[in-house]
Amino acid sequence: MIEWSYAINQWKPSFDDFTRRRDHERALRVISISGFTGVELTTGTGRWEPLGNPEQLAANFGSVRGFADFVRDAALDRVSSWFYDPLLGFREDLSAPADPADPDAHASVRAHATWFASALADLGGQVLVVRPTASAWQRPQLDDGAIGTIAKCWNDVGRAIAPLGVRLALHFDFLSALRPDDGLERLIAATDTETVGFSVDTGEFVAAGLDPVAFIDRHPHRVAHVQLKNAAAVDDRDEYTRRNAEHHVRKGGGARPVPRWFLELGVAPGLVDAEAVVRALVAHEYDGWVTVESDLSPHPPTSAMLNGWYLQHVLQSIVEEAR
Amino acid sequence: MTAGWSYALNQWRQSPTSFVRLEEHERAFKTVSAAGFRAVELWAGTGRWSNLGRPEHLRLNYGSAAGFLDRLAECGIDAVSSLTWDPSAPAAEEGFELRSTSRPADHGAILRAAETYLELLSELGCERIVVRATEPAGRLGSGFDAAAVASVLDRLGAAAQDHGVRVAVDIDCLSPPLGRRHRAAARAHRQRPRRPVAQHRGSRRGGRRPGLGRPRPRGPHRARPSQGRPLPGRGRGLPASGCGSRPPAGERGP
Amino acid sequence: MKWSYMDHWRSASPNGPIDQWQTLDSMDRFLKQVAAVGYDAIDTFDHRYFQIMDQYGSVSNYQEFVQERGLERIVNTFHAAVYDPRTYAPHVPETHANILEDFRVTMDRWSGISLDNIIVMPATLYYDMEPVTDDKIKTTAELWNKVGAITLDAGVKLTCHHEFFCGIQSKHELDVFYANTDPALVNLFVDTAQHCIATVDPVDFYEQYADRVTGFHFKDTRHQDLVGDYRRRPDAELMATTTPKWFHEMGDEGGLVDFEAFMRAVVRNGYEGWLSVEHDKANKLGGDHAESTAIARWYAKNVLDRIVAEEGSK
Amino acid sequence: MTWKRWSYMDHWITRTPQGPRQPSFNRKHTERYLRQLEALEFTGFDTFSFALPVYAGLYGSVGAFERVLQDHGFAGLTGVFSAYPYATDFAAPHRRETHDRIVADFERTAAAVEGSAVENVIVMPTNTYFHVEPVTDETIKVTAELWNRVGALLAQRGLALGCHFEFWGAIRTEEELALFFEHTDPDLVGFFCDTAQHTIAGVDPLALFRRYRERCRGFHFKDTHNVDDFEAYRTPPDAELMATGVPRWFYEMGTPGGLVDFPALMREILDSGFDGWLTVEHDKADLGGGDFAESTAVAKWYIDNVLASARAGAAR
Repeated sequence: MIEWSYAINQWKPSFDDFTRRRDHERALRVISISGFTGVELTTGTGRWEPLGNPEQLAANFGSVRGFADFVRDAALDRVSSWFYDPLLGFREDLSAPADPADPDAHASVRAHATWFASALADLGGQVLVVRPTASAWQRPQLDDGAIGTIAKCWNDVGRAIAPLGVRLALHFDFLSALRPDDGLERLIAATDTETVGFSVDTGEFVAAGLDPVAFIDRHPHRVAHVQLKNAAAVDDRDEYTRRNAEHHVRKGGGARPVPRWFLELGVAPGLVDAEAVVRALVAHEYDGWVTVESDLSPHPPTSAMLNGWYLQHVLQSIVEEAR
Repeated sequence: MTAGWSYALNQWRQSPTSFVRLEEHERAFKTVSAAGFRAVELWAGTGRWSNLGRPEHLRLNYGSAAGFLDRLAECGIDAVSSLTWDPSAPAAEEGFELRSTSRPADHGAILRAAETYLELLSELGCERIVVRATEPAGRLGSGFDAAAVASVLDRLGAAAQDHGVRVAVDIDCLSPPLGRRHRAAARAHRQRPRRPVAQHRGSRRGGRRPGLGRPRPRGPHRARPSQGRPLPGRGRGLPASGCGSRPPAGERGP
Repeated sequence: MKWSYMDHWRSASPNGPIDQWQTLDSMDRFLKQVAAVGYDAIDTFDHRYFQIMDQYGSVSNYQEFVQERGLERIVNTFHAAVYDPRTYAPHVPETHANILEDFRVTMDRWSGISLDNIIVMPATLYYDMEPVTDDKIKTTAELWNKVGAITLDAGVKLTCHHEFFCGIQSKHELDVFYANTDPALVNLFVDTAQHCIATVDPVDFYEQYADRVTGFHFKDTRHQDLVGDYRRRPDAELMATTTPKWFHEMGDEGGLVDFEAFMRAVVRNGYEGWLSVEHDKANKLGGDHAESTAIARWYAKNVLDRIVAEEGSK
Repeated sequence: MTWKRWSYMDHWITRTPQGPRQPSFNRKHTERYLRQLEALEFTGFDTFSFALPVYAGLYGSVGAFERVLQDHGFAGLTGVFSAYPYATDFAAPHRRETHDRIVADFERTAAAVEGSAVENVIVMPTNTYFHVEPVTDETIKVTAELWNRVGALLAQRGLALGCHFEFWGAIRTEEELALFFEHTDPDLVGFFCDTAQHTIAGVDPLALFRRYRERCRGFHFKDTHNVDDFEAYRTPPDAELMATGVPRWFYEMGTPGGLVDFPALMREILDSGFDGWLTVEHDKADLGGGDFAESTAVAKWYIDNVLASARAGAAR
């Protein structure tokens, strides 16, 4: 059965935005009224990221469960998932950025993943979505040894968090070091099929020139999570290799520049065929969360409502026909 | 005859309920002044929230035309350079009449409507009323009558002169093709050699362009044209530019 | 009297609000707007060093980019460090070595251009320093004396800017701090809004320490902290009970700071250096950095310049 | 029983490269706007009489625009709003010499919505207070005379006239309302209850609905945080946007500090057998950094999660 959640990250364009309780309450209500039943959190650190990690949730809502109540008060069922980026160091425990391609970082990755996963379990969430490794401009070549190191890290994490009732989903993005030389396929082969799943982010796949539907058909049993996002352009000039690509390409738009890489579902000139993605999920009897996302939105409420429209009036019928 | 640079206020009017409170006017006047402009251009409108666009609303909000000039002066603005007016735009205060400069039967109503603005302009010491020659081509259809338009503009010119105001005819990008001479002038404009306009294309290495970076003379007001040079000549009215101040120019960038 | 602008900025983009460091184009538009309304220079944050190296190649290249837009230079940098009692806290001696090294590296990074001041918040967040004792303030003073020596070697004055939510903000705490710092090494940077919020009168406070003042942030506020927001966990600046927006530009209605009196004091005390305008988080509650920057500059030119002339002729 | 017939009063600002705009300047932005309302499950759409030619211009005719509304799940165009805020020589309800012109305006409006799903023609019955002052029994009776005529012409076309009383209009107190309704034909001139406007004017909307239940045609559900106890209503040039010290009067339902008791009103409506549209209105929601999309979503959230539990006949 598919459940629909919405990613909260679009509400925070700058470090000093979206910090007050009233901002969070209104965002959760907009998500709820637009037809979603869950919310996906993302990684953040420091006092201006009250939803960024378990310690900040406790500091702002009394406890992690206090935040779970806050979510239910907004007429949402629960937190569906949490996106954990190990490459972000944490001020809470003064930990440094940890790249799974570096064996010395595995202990830190495992500890933080468990920290997030146990909080997620308290929130009723089921999927820890993680960034598998650094970006391509930071790690241009991933030989089989490096792929093996990354796989080992996530195999350990997968086993560590399974008892908490939380599935692991590795999230590929169009700037990832897994993009060249079929890195993603090689990582799938190197990881444990039982405990390591993958998150299909349709916008990131299309921007990277990959086909999300083909991926779902090829690896139906490894799809643990879906981020449904529309894309407006393809990085067909390999700008992802540029230094500081997060800043210059994802935010700055690269050389052209691309004004917005990601759009609301069903909005021109979108390139993601969301209906085909949902049909593929239904065909493979996917049982889990689909998190709709609209990163770097110029107007978060409108993005959530337009995505809500598309869910209610296009995607829902595809899911129901299959029942 | 005063000459110099003024700034059109219409860009602040983004929706019918915006730019109504007097403190919003004040902030716009101060921003324009701080940016180096010493005069503003008004635009005609209708309704209580177009309180700079109707003579009676402007007087109600600022007590009088003189009161408005005092307010501008307090904000560092010396003059109202001009007011743009579209005779074909319906106004509640005039019963929403639909008028056309191409229809002689409407010319009486157009002159009566102009009189309310000309009185205001003379009170404001403003010497230019920018009159839109015709309604948009889409509405005008095949009804353009050059002779009729010319006739009413001449009569407006005469009426304006009585108030110490000059008429400047405004052609904009929605105007119908007005005649052979105009089309020829437009073609000539397009073919003239283009002087590169100083716009930023990536950071400029190497020596610093003269005039930038060293302290500039601190006159009472520093004009800083960052692009192109100010046109020479004093007192000469400028030829009607291609695209008038309406519709507001799109923001540069993607 | 010359004015610099402390470079807080947001502008609208298809990706929502962005700052000026997003692209060369957004920096170009930012600098032109600041120059257009009559500021003579900018101040910036020294942690921008990494973006400067990435996008402009060197600090001096970036300053040249600034100068090409009609601004004279970068006058001051603000050293916005991430304070933490475990690693970087002026009242915790064990962290002093780490802080001193941080300043050595910073002064080296910025050696490519000449700066007047390096501005610091002289204490951690209040709740990280609580209870604030005279001893802790003395330890803090010792640290900044050492840092002042390091920056002075690099030809840059160390100057302290007291946020209302930092550990040294009440009048008593300020007096103890300045009594225990060496006037040759540690200076004062008066932020009109921050002191007003902390219920310390900016004019009186400035008059008391005028000879140690090397700069100002002219900004206004409409609220004072009367409910202890300054020690609110986890944050006082954005999540306060009193208001979602502490800071406003000078020259707007409802402000509590008496800028005319403040300006007279600046002239009376013969201050010669730069004056700075800052609009921290101006975009809250529908506000706008660009407009606030123009309005503040308008006020400086059309009100404060007149005060300077009057006071100067007395 | 949860109420299903919610309509939305057409106020919206959309973001464009040319700044914040009303969406009706092109189809793409208009349909993004309608999609957002449809996602919130609004099924009625009220607009302004002056907007009818704009939508007709965009889609070819008012009927064509109604079909676009129906494609988006709306019953159709369900209401039209008209007003003459400032008195002019052409339109001043308290001056008999302008009545013919006003009646002619409404004949045009009625014709424009011929065949559509419009049930209510909603009007502001007077000009702004300071253009009518002094307000006397006579000015109210002359005004009543006008709306009896307009009500009659609308009734012949199957349309209901609803009078909607702004706090800055010239009929605002309980006595003035009573006199107006006393001199208007209940079958021809209905009461349209704006929850915020009456609250600002110091009148309880719930009490008004109880008194004029039989002739109540509809509601504007919106909230306020202020009562006008400093005569903003009669202060030129305009009380709605330019009142001293109150830059924003209107808020969506459910905000902290809201003065209107919506659950109590909802119970009263469910008890009364009222079967018209309940209309959500967000007038000037963009003030102070506000946002139409967010306010509308948050208001509909309040309807589905708070008002829905207000049961008919539940304990008061």
